[in-house]
Order: sequence, then structure tokens, then C-alpha cells
Amino acid sequence: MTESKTAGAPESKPASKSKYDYTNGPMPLEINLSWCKACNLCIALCPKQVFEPDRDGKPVQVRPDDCTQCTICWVHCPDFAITSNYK
Amino acid sequence: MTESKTAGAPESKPASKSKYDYTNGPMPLEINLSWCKACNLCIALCPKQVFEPDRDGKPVQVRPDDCTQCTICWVHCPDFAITSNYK
Amino acid sequence: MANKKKKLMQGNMACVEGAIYSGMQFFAGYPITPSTEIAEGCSRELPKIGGRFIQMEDEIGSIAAVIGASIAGMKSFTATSGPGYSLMQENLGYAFITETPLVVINVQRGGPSTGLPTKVSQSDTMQARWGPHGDYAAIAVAPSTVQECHTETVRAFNLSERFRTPVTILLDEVIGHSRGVISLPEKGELEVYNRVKPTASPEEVLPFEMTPNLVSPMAGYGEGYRFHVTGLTHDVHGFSTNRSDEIFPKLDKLHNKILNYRDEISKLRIENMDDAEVAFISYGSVSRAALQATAIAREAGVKVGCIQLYTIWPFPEKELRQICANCSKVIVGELNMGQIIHEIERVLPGDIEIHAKQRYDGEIMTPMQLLEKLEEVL
Amino acid sequence: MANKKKKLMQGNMACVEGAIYSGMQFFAGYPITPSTEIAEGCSRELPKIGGRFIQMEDEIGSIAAVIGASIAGMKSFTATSGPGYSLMQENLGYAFITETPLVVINVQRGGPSTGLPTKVSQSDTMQARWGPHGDYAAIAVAPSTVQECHTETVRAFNLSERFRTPVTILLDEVIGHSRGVISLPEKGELEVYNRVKPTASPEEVLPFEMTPNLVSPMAGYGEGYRFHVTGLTHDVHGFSTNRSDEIFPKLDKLHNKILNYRDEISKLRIENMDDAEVAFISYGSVSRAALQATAIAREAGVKVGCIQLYTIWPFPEKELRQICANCSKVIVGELNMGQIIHEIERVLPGDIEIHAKQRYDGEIMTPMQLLEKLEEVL
Amino acid sequence: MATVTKQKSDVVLDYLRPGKKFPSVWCPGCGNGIVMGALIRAIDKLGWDRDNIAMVSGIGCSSRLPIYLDVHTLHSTHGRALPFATGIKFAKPGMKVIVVTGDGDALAIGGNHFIHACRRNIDITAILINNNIYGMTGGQGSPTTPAEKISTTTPFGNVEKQFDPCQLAIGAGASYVARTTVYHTPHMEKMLLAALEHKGFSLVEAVSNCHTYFGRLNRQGDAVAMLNLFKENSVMKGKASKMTDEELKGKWVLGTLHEHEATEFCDEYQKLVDAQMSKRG
Amino acid sequence: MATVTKQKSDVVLDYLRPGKKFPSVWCPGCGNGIVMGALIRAIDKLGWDRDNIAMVSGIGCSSRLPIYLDVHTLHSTHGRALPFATGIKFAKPGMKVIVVTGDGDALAIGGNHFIHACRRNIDITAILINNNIYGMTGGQGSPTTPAEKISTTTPFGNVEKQFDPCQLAIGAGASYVARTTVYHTPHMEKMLLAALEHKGFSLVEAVSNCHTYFGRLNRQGDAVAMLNLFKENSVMKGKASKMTDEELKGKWVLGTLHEHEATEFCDEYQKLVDAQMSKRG
Amino acid sequence: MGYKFIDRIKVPEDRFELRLSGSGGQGMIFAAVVLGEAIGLAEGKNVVQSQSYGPEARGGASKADVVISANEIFYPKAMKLDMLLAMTQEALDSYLKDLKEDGVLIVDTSLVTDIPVDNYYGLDFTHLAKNEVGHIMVANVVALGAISCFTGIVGKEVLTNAVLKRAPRGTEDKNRKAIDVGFEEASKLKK
Amino acid sequence: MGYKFIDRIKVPEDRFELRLSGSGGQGMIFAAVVLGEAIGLAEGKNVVQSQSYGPEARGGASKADVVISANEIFYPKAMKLDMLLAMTQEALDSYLKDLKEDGVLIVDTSLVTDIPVDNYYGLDFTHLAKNEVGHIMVANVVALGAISCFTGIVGKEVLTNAVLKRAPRGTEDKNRKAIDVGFEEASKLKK
Ligand SMILES: Cc1ncc(C[n+]2csc(CCOP(=O)(O)OP(=O)(O)O)c2C)c(N)n1
Ligand SMILES: Cc1ncc(C[n+]2csc(CCOP(=O)(O)OP(=O)(O)O)c2C)c(N)n1
Ligand code: SF4
Ligand code: SF4
Ligand code: SF4
Ligand code: SF4
Ligand code: SF4
Ligand code: SF4
Ligand SMILES: [Mg+2]
Ligand SMILES: [Mg+2]
Repeated sequence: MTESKTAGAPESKPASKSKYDYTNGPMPLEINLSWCKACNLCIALCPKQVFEPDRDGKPVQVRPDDCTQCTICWVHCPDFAITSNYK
Repeated sequence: MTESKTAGAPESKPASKSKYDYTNGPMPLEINLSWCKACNLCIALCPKQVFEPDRDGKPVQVRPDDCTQCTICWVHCPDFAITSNYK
Repeated sequence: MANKKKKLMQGNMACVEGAIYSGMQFFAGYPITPSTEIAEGCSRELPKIGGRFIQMEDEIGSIAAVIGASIAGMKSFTATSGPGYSLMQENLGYAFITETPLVVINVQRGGPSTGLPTKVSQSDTMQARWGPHGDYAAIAVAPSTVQECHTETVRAFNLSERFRTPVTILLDEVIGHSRGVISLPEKGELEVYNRVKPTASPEEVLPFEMTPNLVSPMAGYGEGYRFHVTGLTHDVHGFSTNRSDEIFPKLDKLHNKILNYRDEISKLRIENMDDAEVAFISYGSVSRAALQATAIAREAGVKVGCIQLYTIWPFPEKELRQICANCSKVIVGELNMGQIIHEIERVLPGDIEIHAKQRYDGEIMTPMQLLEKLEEVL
Repeated sequence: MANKKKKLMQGNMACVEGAIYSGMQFFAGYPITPSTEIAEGCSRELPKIGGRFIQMEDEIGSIAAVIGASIAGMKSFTATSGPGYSLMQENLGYAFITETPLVVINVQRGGPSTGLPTKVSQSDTMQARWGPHGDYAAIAVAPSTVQECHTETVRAFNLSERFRTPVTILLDEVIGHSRGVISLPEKGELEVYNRVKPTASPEEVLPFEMTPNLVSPMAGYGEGYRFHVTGLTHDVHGFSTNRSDEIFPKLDKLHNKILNYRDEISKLRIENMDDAEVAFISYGSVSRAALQATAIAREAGVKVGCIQLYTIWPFPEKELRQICANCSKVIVGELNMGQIIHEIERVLPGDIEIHAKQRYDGEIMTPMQLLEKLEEVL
Repeated sequence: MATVTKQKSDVVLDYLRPGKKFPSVWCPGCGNGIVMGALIRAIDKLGWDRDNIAMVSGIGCSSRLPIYLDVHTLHSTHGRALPFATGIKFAKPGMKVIVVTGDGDALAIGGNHFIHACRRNIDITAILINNNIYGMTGGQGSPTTPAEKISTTTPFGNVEKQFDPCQLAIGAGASYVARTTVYHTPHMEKMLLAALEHKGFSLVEAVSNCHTYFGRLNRQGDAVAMLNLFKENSVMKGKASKMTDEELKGKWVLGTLHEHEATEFCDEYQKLVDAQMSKRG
Repeated sequence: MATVTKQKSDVVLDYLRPGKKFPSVWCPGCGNGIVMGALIRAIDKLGWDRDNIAMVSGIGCSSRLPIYLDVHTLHSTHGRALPFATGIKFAKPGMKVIVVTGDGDALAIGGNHFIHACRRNIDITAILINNNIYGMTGGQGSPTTPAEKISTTTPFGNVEKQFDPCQLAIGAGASYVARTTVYHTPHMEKMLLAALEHKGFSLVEAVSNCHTYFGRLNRQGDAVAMLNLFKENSVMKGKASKMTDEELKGKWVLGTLHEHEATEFCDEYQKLVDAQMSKRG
Repeated sequence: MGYKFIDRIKVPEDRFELRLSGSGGQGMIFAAVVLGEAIGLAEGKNVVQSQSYGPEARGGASKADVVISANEIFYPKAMKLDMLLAMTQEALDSYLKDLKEDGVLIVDTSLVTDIPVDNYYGLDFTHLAKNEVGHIMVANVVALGAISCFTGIVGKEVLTNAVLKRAPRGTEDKNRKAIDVGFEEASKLKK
Repeated sequence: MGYKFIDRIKVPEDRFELRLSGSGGQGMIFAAVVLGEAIGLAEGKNVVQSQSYGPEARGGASKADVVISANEIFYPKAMKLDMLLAMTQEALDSYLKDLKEDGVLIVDTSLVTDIPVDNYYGLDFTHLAKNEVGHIMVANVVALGAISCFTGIVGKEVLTNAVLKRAPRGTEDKNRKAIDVGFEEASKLKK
């Protein structure tokens, strides 16, 4: 299908630092794994490829620093499994 | 109401002879009095004032010669009580 | 002043007055002969008392709006006749399972289908018990005079509020359309029952709680108790369940909250039964003929009595068995092809002869027809 | 070749096969669990045989289209479950009064209302008799295995065509959804009945003629006989009437064309009743448990028998009285809170003890439950 | 005024049902009879075999119309004429199927079937006799009763808004939609003719008079007065397109209001059947 | 892409019903949950008292939505959410009443109530989650299933035509009509906000994915793939007005498609009550 | 089958039953309602008024019954009429058989011409309404005046008040006149 | 209340009852249908296959039963299981109690870890499907192969044919392989 457009491999891009610095703080997002149904929406829709799926298909924040808190992942999460740690 | 517009008194008009001559033949129309419900539609809508109501309100052809066979009375008769003798 | 309270009124309009007396504030309906005067009466009277009348797009919508309004907290009702009553069955089932108080008046006409729209009938009697799919216990009452249209409507509202359940008033065309002198009761003269509301704090209240009398207090929407209502079989919270240990109690509750209180619900008129050998059993307009026939036959020395059912459902089995204990024969008069007689056959002991006098041509049962039957069975 | 006729099939699909076997060519319906596979099956199979499948906007439209198609001359049917069946009641009444042959399959689930949509139930049994307003005589049949889904569907179509009347097939979720091995009969193996068509000239034919067997020959639209159909109570011409001498015969006809032929319609399975002291009486999936329980109890030396009702309506009173004549007790097993038991209480003599085993939590009745009840009443 | 029809005046009689009592049950002057005449003349022009016509109605004064006609007729339940007709048409696509319905029948209880018949584009012609009221049951408000008008259920004036049946049909996807009135009989005949000839679902809204209820309650006078109101307050579509909304208020716009080409339901289904049967065979 | 919402990410959690089991019954990735989130954020922006909100639904996957929300909720019968809601709103006009419904629920069995709610202009917001199929019962065709598409009751491709729910609502007289998709969440929030603020009947069609049935049967892939389809095949209204019909084929036009001022039903009725009661004294 | 009693039964004597019959537009129901109101409310008796309908709400022939009693009225419809008003021939033909042998029969002689009994009161209500009151529509009220006179079941005053209460404003004089005319013409005939 | 017999009753011996249980996506119903078809049509026995559903048409946990007998099958559901396949822990927890004492228990060891009995066959169907067949979706078919071996209720050939008849075209090899793998791995364990 058309997944590649949004879910494709991250392009190499200039190291642009996020507005939020997660290097030392908590992760950008809180994932409620017991509510997450591994639908892949957050992973595929994140414009910054912050996530990769774990063994069960649930999101892992592998590039936390790239997160811009753009909201896309959590407003698309049908199971309210994502909340931001930046409140 | 607005009845006067169509059902008002006949205006005086030049003696224009009808295309059909009923003077010696049958009347222009056949009225089935047992179906007629005296609704007054034919009487009011006839552009030539051919009818006047009888005691029961049913149409009588008082000016047969003026009938132009225009169809108006019979297509408006809700009870199919009028047929033309000119077929 | 005394005159002010007396009026000549149609049975249908007396139902409207009874509903208003009960505190009804909401009517949603769809016109149908011979019930239409109830809708028309509500459209005139409700605005005057700050109530609400709405003509819905059909009967399904009507009963739906009535349920919605009742859940919102208003005493609500609708009126219809056979075809509309048939259409309401699915949502009536919803009212049963959600335990929503409301009243439906079915002014009966000849059926099935469009049938005899302006003619009298009592052929929806069994439908009032078994119309919706699924299991539930139904309440239905049947007045027989204009005055009773008022009192039975008040009673119907009371029963519906008391038991949190829909109640059907079975009128027939003759009762609905006849005019009679009615004396309208003053406020306080008749009891008016209002649903019990919860008093505990919202956190503690279970909207479908199992109480000792099996009726759960019911808040209206917007009264501080946010709750969920569903037509799925549900637990005490109102949430759907597939668990046997929640389903059984819920369905038992629907039955027992009513059947345990039959005595409160049953109402009969008993005339001349003390020494009666034969009893007329009937309801609605047929009871008027039966009362007349009883009076006439007694004059002629016949030991006949008359039992009128005001409560049709739940069927007053115990009472009937008692009252008929000393009869040898009963004559069941109905304006249908045999409906309540099935129940009578079921509940009366085998040694009582059961005879039927049925009429179903759209005309009222006459005292003479009953008298002829009486002579025949004597 | 022998294999070709055998198939593993769901009960719902066996109904589709039975309908096609009967010559059904028209299905109109609206999806609802647990009947949906019947609609889906028809959508796949009907185009292949030149038949017609239409998904209507709702159940009211579905039954209306089915009636229209039947009057146009096609054997037609629909399938639904409780909520949809409730919605169909008004138009079912229309089919009764217009004497239109058609079949409705109600695959029962738990009610009332949305209830338990995926769970088994038999709680629409009384509705199949009393659902529509007005008076009429109803026919309903209840298969209990996949094979019987086929044969009872064929029987239902035959009865509907034979008596010019709607017939309900009461399935329950377990019967509809279970798969079993079915051997599909060859053409000619089962009787297929087609409605009698008029043969006289159009001028002479009365579309609702009083014939000796009370069934009027029925032309399809476009077959040279122009006639009128109405849901108003009508005379032999099909024109509405208010005359008692036309209304009585019409309504009597609706009853008697069926009740006079109970023997043709009744169908029961009777197992081990010769010397039985106790009898299980049941229908649908409960009968499978009852047969099993009977077999098990007989092994243990208990004199128990089993009566399965294939015909639910008209209720086989005479047969039951006969078969149970030598029993002292019966156990009525149902997946509801007590429905057909009302009829049994009505028709069995007072000296037979009647016990109920009811289950209504959406689960099937087990043989063990019946055996426990049996031990209890022995 | 409109042109003279060539129709013989007694063609109507020829289509009346033998054995049915006349005159009709309708009140004197009721527009239902006028529509019936126009419909017969249109059918007669088409020369259809009357054994091949099925006419279906619901419940209402208007729905009594088919009863008087010597074709196959089905007087169904309130609001359900269209699905009954759908069953007939789909079972026998060769038949001409006509539905006669009222504003209550089609748009109140029958609204769902109405929009679905429009959507499905099944080859049925529906004639909606719109008298803005429930006539049969004695004058209650209908979905086309205008705001503020009186009916027996809107005794203080209607607080609801009315449907425009034609706009509703267009929104639902109908492929032919026209409006006419019982005053404009030749126009009505023309609209009916076009609708009957149209392949797919067609709607003709025939504005009609119920002087017995609507007229009386709203002081619009008798049948004659109401027909004259229709005359005065109607504009043909062509002219209407040049008028402002303000000018058009309270007016009936008459004519073919919408028409589009679209495949027909039974045809499409037949193609599917053909494909499946040829696959099999 | 759309603008970043200011909404806190966990506002949704605050509105979830205590005591109700989570996660929801919906399939992984089902758009119903996305709509639910957007709806909560819109309500939260309005700052409504949740004790003053009634949310009503019919039967279907979409109709399960209200169950999860800590407001007054009524999960009614199939197709009947709008009349239930009408009863609540008319009885308590002060309450905010929201209906959540599916394409089957609103437009198949519930079509009549839908058009009448539009006509009546009662102050209810209806959110129609259109996934072009009956999800709950396992993938049968709905009135919005496009022609030729596969469902379990159109195994050889759908021969029927589909409703455009927005056009239908406009034809029926609705005073606010908008369309959005589950891909366009900020836009959805905006449309919902406008609809909730609108006085009178408002409809928001939320195009959504049922990949479990519609997607699978029509080879449109999983939730992600379907959301991307919504992205690719949507045009905002402004842009659409400059496109030809040909270009717009198969596209969803998003935005506020219709809006007009009109008196509201409960208000009008209240005026009547006031007049009658003051007459009485 | 043993016990015969029907030949011994008596029609209840505490009831007075009357029927107003005619055609749809003649206001028979209105007249019966007014009569019921007058007797039930002012005279303080029990009253049941009923009518029969044609198809759905409309219809041609029209009949309206009033049953009056000092006791509870059991059966709400007429059993054997004490009085019959027939405003059309069809009405007379249909209902004459329901009249007691000694019952009072009143006919409108302008429309009823074939009267198969000798003992009746004939008045031309239509004519009287038109010529004496000036309005053909009040023929039913003229008839009410006559009923008051012939039967004495309701006083003229009480009746007049009841009519005025129900009639549209502005028609008071006409209605008063109509009752007077009916009453007077009747008293000329009264035996 | 006198007659006691329940302690004397016997479970019918002509029935073989098995249950395939797991979660929604694991294809338990498909497997049961195939099994039913193989046994009913090819082996010529009577078979009833049934399942339970969650809310409306969808749902999480899934169980599918097959009852097999040479005689008429009265009761269509399992009474006491002769065999249970549990593909998830939840399934095992729910249904273990329905298994006869000497019944055959088969579990997918990749998902079921807590097995409260000693006597069972454990195979990692998920793993086998993924690694040996290359497709995690055929774990159910692998399990079918194992069932054939453990119970002998259906021959491997017949089973394979039944699977191939139902499976989508193009998946023949995969499915054949899956059955083989299941059968072989099972035979290694079979007691
Ligand atoms: C289910 C049902 N509900 C209500 C009715 C009563 N009813 C009969 S006709 C009618 C309205 C008819 O109005 P319309 O369709 O406009 O026809 P008209 O009489 O005005 O021509 C109603 C409400 C019915 N017959 N069936
Ligand atoms: C009267 C009635 N008919 C049919 C059904 C079965 N049913 C439940 S949901 C549904 C369709 C739901 O479709 P939609 O509204 O589009 O919701 P979705 O599941 O797609 O969100 C149907 C037909 C029912 N519950 N009640
Ligand atoms: S907030 Fe935006 S950038 Fe951050 S993870 Fe979510 S989608 Fe990616
Ligand atoms: S969108 Fe939500 S449910 Fe889906 S994978 Fe991400 S966190 Fe899980
Ligand atoms: S045909 Fe025309 S002119 Fe002649 S009477 Fe009729 S309306 Fe008048
Ligand atoms: S239009 Fe017809 S019914 Fe009316 S008065 Fe003329 S002839 Fe009579
Ligand atoms: S009541 Fe109205 S619609 Fe009905 S027949 Fe009379 S005028 Fe026509
Ligand atoms: S079946 Fe479709 S609509 Fe229903 S929850 Fe699953 S994806 Fe959503
Ligand atoms: Mg109308
Ligand atoms: Mg949907």
C-alpha cells in the first residue's frame, strides 16, 4: 500500500535538535502498553520516525530526541495509550 | 377568497360562436349526476361560464354554445362525472 | 364549583386529563385512528402547563422520544393503535430492559394489519403481553368508562413509576370515543406516585442496583448522577455483561419486581359473585355489556355474577381462582377470536366449564349476546 | 457422487439450501446477528440461480419487499433475529390478512432489546404466535439440527404455500451457527408444494374466494388476473368491507384454513414414550439436550421419554394430550423464562405435574441440567 | 393557460375497476381525483398493457387512489408502499410499477423508504400527493405542513419546519424529480408522462388540496379557492430561475426540477446474475 | 500538515468513564477511537459541564463510543439514537445532546430519523462515523458502500449507489453540515467544535476506517494504509470548488459544506409555551 | 340447556336512549354532544354519548347516540331507542328497527319522505332553519329545540345554554332562535 | 424426591469431543471446520462443529468444538472433552476443567507457560509455523497436524485434503508443509 510515504525509512537529515531535550529527562511520551493494541498508527504516522515496533508491534521510542511534540501520534492513537510527558 | 377571479359573474362579451354547434345536437358534455359530488370545480373553472349550479350545487349547462371543448372542466372533475359528447 | 369539576368528555380526552393529573409533562406520538384525540388533546393542553408535545415521524420515533424524555426525568407517554403498537414493540423491549417508566395507550381497533380502522376490538390483548421479543414481565390495564379512563391512566402512571417499567393501557375504540360525564378529581384526591430518586452520593449509587423490592432508584439526566443506559443485558452498573451470574439476576429482577407484587397490581370489579353459579369474565367495553347482562339476568332470577379485569397483565390468576371457586361455569366475553380465554383455561381448575362469547366484526358486544350465551350454557 | 451431496454446513446455510430446494427465488433482508449468514448465503447463491437478493434499508422494508415479491409470484423469504422480528410484526400482520405465503426465519438470541446478541435463546416463542396486533392463526416450526434446518425450511415453504400464510422458522443461535454434516436431497426426494393458481377465466376468479379448504387460488401479478390487495378487512373480491357478514367469514377463514388442518401441520419427535412415566417436552436446541438426557437416563434405568415439537404453532394440543396420557409428570425445557409451558399448562389435564427447567443466561441447556431436574422431580 | 390535451374525455372511465363502487370515498372536490385522472391519461398515452402495471400505495386518502384502477393494485401499510413496490419490481422487472403516496405516507413514517428508493434508483415512479396535512386521520400536521400553519396537532401554529420533498429526493440521489399541482392538470400530465418514461426512480410531487382539513383550518376556503391559490402561487421553473429567493418565498416552483442519467438497480443486478450464471453454466 | 493543537495529550483520560474496562472493544487501529479522542478534546475546549452532557448512540461499533465517556450516555436501539436524543433534548433543552452513529445506524435503518432531525433543526450534534460498511455485524454493505465495492452481502461487487450523507442532510434541511476524516484529526476537532457550538441540528460526517472488514475485503490494507488513503483522496472544500466533477470523483470533500441560520425547534416550542402560559395567567 | 329465562327478561327501565341520525355534514354529533352536556352537567344525570365512524376519520352516514340514566350506565350504547331523530331517508331506513314500539320518532320531512309508521312527528327542519333562522346549517339545533319539547328530557333553557357554550362566538342569536323555532313548531304538533 | 440415579449415569461412550481454543486471530474456527469436514465427509462420521462468539460478530477469546460420533449426535456441544488444544494461557485456564481426566491436552508452549497438570503434549506451534513453514499464520494448521498424530481421529492424508480444499489458492505448499511439521513434531512426543 502507501505506507512507505509516511512509514518509510528515515531520510538522512541534518542533526536538528528538538525544542525539547529528552537526553537527560524522561522520554517524550508515556506509552500505556496495557492499552496499546499494536495498531501501528503512531509508528507509521510520526513524521520524525521516533518509534520502532517491539516484538509485539507496540511502539518503542527509539529516537526520542527527534520528537517535536507535534501531537500526531497521540491524537491518532485510537486507544489513548500515548500521553506526553511534556505537559 | 379568490373565487371571484374565475367564478365571478360573466362579463359581457362579443357574441363569438363556438367551433362546435350544440344548438340542435346533444349538449356539449355528459354529466353523470350520480357521481357528481357538487364540488363546484367545473362550474368555477370553466373559462366560458358554461355551467350554473342546480339546487344541489351540481352543474347545469346553461350556455352550451359557449363551450369550446377546452377540457378544463373534465380534467379537473375529481369524480370523472363529466365526459364530452364531442368525441 | 362542583360543576366546574364535572365535564362531558371522550374517553381519549379523559386519558389526557389523567396523565396530566399524574404529572405527565411529555407526549410524543404519531396520529392513528382511534387514538388520535389523545395526541390532539396533548397538543392543546401541554403548552398551557409548560409541558411538551411533539409529533414524531413515526411510532418508532415516538416511543424512542418518550423513553429519552423519561430517562431525562419527565413522566412521559404516548398513544397509538394496533399498527403503531406493533411498530413500537422493539423499543418497548428497550424500555423493559432499561427499566424505564412510561405509559403507552393502545386504543384498539380491528386487526390484523389496517383491518377495521374505525371499529372496536380487543384483539391486542395478548400482544400487550408477548409483543416484544425476549423475556420480561408486562403490566397492562383496561378501563371501561370515561371516568375509569382517568383513574386507570393515573394508576398506569403510578405502576410505571413504582415498578420502573412500561405500562400499557388497553382501551378499545368504544371506550376511547364515547363521551361520558366525568368528575375530575382535585389535587390530592387520587394518589400520585413518583419514581424513587437516589439519595446517596453519585459515587455510591449503582443505577441498576439490586434493592430489596428490586426497583432501583432512578435519577434523571443532569441531576448529578452520570450513568449509562443500554439495551444490552447489563449488570448493576448498567454495563453490558455476558456473565451468567449477572444475567440471571437482571432478568429475574425484570420479572420479580412485578410478579412479587401482583397483589398491589391486580384490580378487579366483582359483582354478584357471592352466590353466582355462572360468571361473566371480561374487560374493557365488554364488561359494560356484562354488567348490564348480569343486572338483567339477576332480575330474571338467574344466579350469575360478573368479574371485570382492570388489570390484564400480570394476569390475576390467584384472584380468579378464588373468586370462581364456587362457580361451575364461566363465560369469557371478548371482542376478539379468543385471547384472554387462553389464560383462563390455563389458571382455572379443570372442573369449571369455560365458555367463550366472542365477537370480532368491529361491533360492540351487546348485553343480549351475553344473555343468549348465558341461557345456552345454563 | 454420494459424497457430492454431503456437506459440512452451518444451520443458517442449510436454511438457505432448503429455501433454494423449495424453489425460493427472492430474499430481502437486513443483517443481524445471529442470522446474518442467511443473508450472506443468499447474496452469494441467488445470483447463480437467477434469483434475487436485496439488502433493504431495514427489517420493515425487508418484509415488505418479501410480501411484494410473493404477490408478484415468487417464493420469497427473509431472515432476522429478535429486534428485527419485532420490527416486522406490523407487516407480518399484513401478510396474514392478505394471505401472502412467505417464510421468516428468526434466529433467536437473548432479549429483550439488544440483549445478548451472540448468545442462544428461545425467548421469541410466544411472539411468534402473538406478535402482530389483531387476530390470525400463526404457523411456526423449529428445527434442531443442521439437517433439520434444511427439511424444516422446505416444510415451512410448503406450509406457507399450501395455506397461503406466513410461516416463521424459529431457530436458535446454537442451531443456526453449529456446523453439521448434511446430505442434500436430490430433486424430487422431498415434496415441494407450490401455491395453487386460479384456472378459471379472470372474470370468474375471486381473489379471496371461499373454497372448500378455505385457501383461495392465488395468481401472481402480471399473470392475467388483475386483483386488489389491501390490509383493510376485505371481502372475497379483496375490497374493504365493514359488513359483519363479510368480516366474520374472512377472519374465520384466517383461522380455520389452518386450524382445520392441524393434523397436516403438527410434527413431533417421540422417543421412549411407550412406557415413560416422565416426559421431557422441548424444541430447538433444548431437544438435543433432552434426547441426550433421555438416552443417558434410560441407561440408568429411568422410565423417561422425550417429546420434541417441530411444529410450535398451531400448538399440537391433541397430540400432546394423547402422548402424555400415561405420564404422571412432564419437564418442559426452554431457553427462556417460561413460554411454551403456558400452553402446556393449558392443554394437559390437571393431574399431570408440570415442571419447568428454564435457562436464560445465553448458554445452551445441557443434558446434565435436565438430568438433575429429572432426579429432582422423580 | 396551458395547451388543450388531445385526450378523449372518457378514457378515464375505461380504466376504472369493474365491481368497485363509485364515486370515490374522497370529499367533494378533493384533488386526489384530479391526480387520478391525469395519471390515467398519461398511462393511456403510453399505451401500456394494464395487465403489466402494478400500482402500490400506503395508507391515507391519497393512498386510496390505486383501488379504483383496473390494474394490479396493492394498498399496503402506512409508509411502506415503496418497499412493497421494490419487491414487486425486483421480482418482475418487466412490470411497470407506480407508487401513489401522500406527504405523511411518503415523508413521515415512510421517509426512510423514500430516500432509499431515490438512492437505489430502482425503476419506479412515485407520485407524492402533497396536501400538506394528514387527511385520512382528520387533519394533523405533516412534514410538509408549513411553519405557523394550523392543524389539529399544531393548534397554535406549527413550530416545525417543512421538508421540500423535491430537494429531499435530489439530496437522496433521485434521477428524475418534478413538481406540479392539481390546478395545472395538463402540466401534471406532462410531468407524469416524463416520469413514467424515465428509466430509474422518478418522483412527481403533485401539490393538492385538502380543503376539508388544511383549507378549513387555515381559512383557505373550498376546493375552488385552493386551486386558485395554487394557480396564483406557482411559478414555472424557467421563470423561477430568474427570481430571487425573497420573491420565491411561499411559491411552488413547478416543472422538472432535476434529471440525471444513471444506471438502474434491476438492470445492474441482472448483469450480475448474467455474469454469475454464465460462469456456472 | 494541519496546525498543532494546543490540547494537552492526557485530557482524554480525564473524560474516560470510571469503572469501565479499557481498552475498548474495538479492533486495533479502528478509527472510532480516533474520533472519540477528537470529540473529547472539542468538548473540553468548550468547557462544558459533563453533568450537563447527554451522549446517545444506536447500535454498531461506532455506537459503542459513548459508553466510554463519563457523561450521561444512552446506548439505544439500532437506528434510533436521534429520536431518543430528541426526547432528552426536548425534555431538558438545557442539556447538550450529542449523537454518535454509524453509516448503517444513521442512514440504513435510521434514515428516517436522520432526515427528520435535520428538518426539525433541533439543537443536537450528530457525529456520523462513516466507515462505508456494517462493522459490528461483520462486514455487510451499507448505504455508503460505494458501487462495485465488496462486502459480505455484495460478494460480486455492490450494484447499489451510495448516499452522500452530507448532501442528504442538506436536502433534508440541516443547518450545519461538515465532513472530515480520521486522518485529519486537527481538522476533525475544528469541525466538531463548530458543530457543537452551532445552534440547531449539526452533522459531522467523520470518514473512518474499518480495515477489519471494508479494508480487508477491498484490499485496502490495514489501518495505516486506510488513513493514508483518506489523506490522499481528500480535498478541502475551498480547493474542491475549483475542481471539476471529474477531478472530484472518488474524493472526499472536507470542511463545512453547508451552514445556514434558522430558528431552533426547542426555542420555538418554548415561545409557544410562554405565549400559552401567559394567556392562562 | 335447561334453564330458559330470556323470555322473562326486561329492558332496564331507568334508561332513556336516543339517537340522532343523518348524513355527515348535518352536525348530528355536535347535537348529541350538546344534548349530553345539557343533560349530564346541568340536569345532573348520567350520560353516555357515542357515535359510529366510517372509514378512518371521515364518512357519509352519521349516527350519534345518547344514553341517559339516573343510575350508573352499564352498557354505553343504545339497546332499544326511546327516541329517534332521522334527518335523512337512509338514516330512517337503517335505524327505525331500533326504536321501541312506543318510542318517539322525529323526522325531517324535507328529506325523509317514505315513513312506514303512522306515529311520528314530522317537521321540516331544513326549511325551518333556512327560512325562519336564515341559516341552513342550524337545522340540527332546530331539531334539538323540537326534541326538548317532544321528550322533555331536557329543559329549553338548559339546552339553550349548552348550545351557546359550544357554538362559535357571534352565532348566539341564531342558535337561540333556532331552538325557539324548533320548540315552538314542536309544541304545535305535540300530542 | 425419591429416585436417585445421577450417581449411576455414564457419559456416552460413542462420542469423541475436542476443543480448539485460543485468541481471535489464531484461526481456531477455521481449524475446527477443516477438522469437521475431514472427519465428517471423508471419514464418514457424524460431526457437529460449533463455536462461541463475543459481542455481536467480533471478539477476543475464541473456542471451537468438534463432536464426533458414529451414531446420531444428540447434544451438539461438548460435555466432557476428550481433547483440548489451548493456544493461549487464557484458553487453557478457562477450559482445562472441561477436559476428561484421561483426555488429551495439547498446548502451544510459546504462549502457554503455566500448565497445572503433568500429562500434556507441549509444542511451540507459533515458533514452528514461523521457523519451519515461514508463516506465523499457519500455527493453527501445524496444530491440526499434531492433533492428527496425537488422537488418530483423522488421517493425515484426509486432513491435508480438507485443509487444501478450504485454504486460499497459492497456499497449498505452505499448508501441506504445516501439517507435516505438526505431525512429525508430534510423533516425536507421542506416548
Ligand atoms: C402504522 C400506522 N400509523 C398511523 C396510521 C394512521 N394513518 C393513516 S393515514 C395517515 C396519514 C396520512 O397522511 P397522508 O399520507 O398525507 O395522506 P392523505 O390522507 O393526506 O392523503 C395516518 C397517520 C396507520 N394507518 N398506520
Ligand atoms: C433492529 C436491528 N437490526 C439489525 C441489527 C444488527 N446490527 C447491529 S449493528 C448493525 C450495523 C452497524 O453498522 P454501522 O452503523 O455502520 O456501525 P459500524 O459497526 O460500522 O460502526 C446491524 C445491522 C440490530 N442490532 N438491530
Ligand atoms: S509527538 Fe509527533 S514527533 Fe513526537 S512521537 Fe508523536 S508523532 Fe512523533
Ligand atoms: S497508536 Fe496507540 S494503540 Fe496503536 S500502536 Fe500506537 S500506542 Fe499502540
Ligand atoms: S370544456 Fe371548457 S368550455 Fe366547455 S364546459 Fe368544460 S371548461 Fe367550459
Ligand atoms: S367537477 Fe365534477 S364533481 Fe365537481 S361539480 Fe363538477 S361535475 Fe360535479
Ligand atoms: S380529507 Fe382531505 S385529502 Fe382526504 S378526501 Fe377529504 S379533501 Fe381529500
Ligand atoms: S469491525 Fe471495523 S468498525 Fe468495528 S471495531 Fe473493527 S475496525 Fe472498527
Ligand atoms: Mg397528506
Ligand atoms: Mg459502519
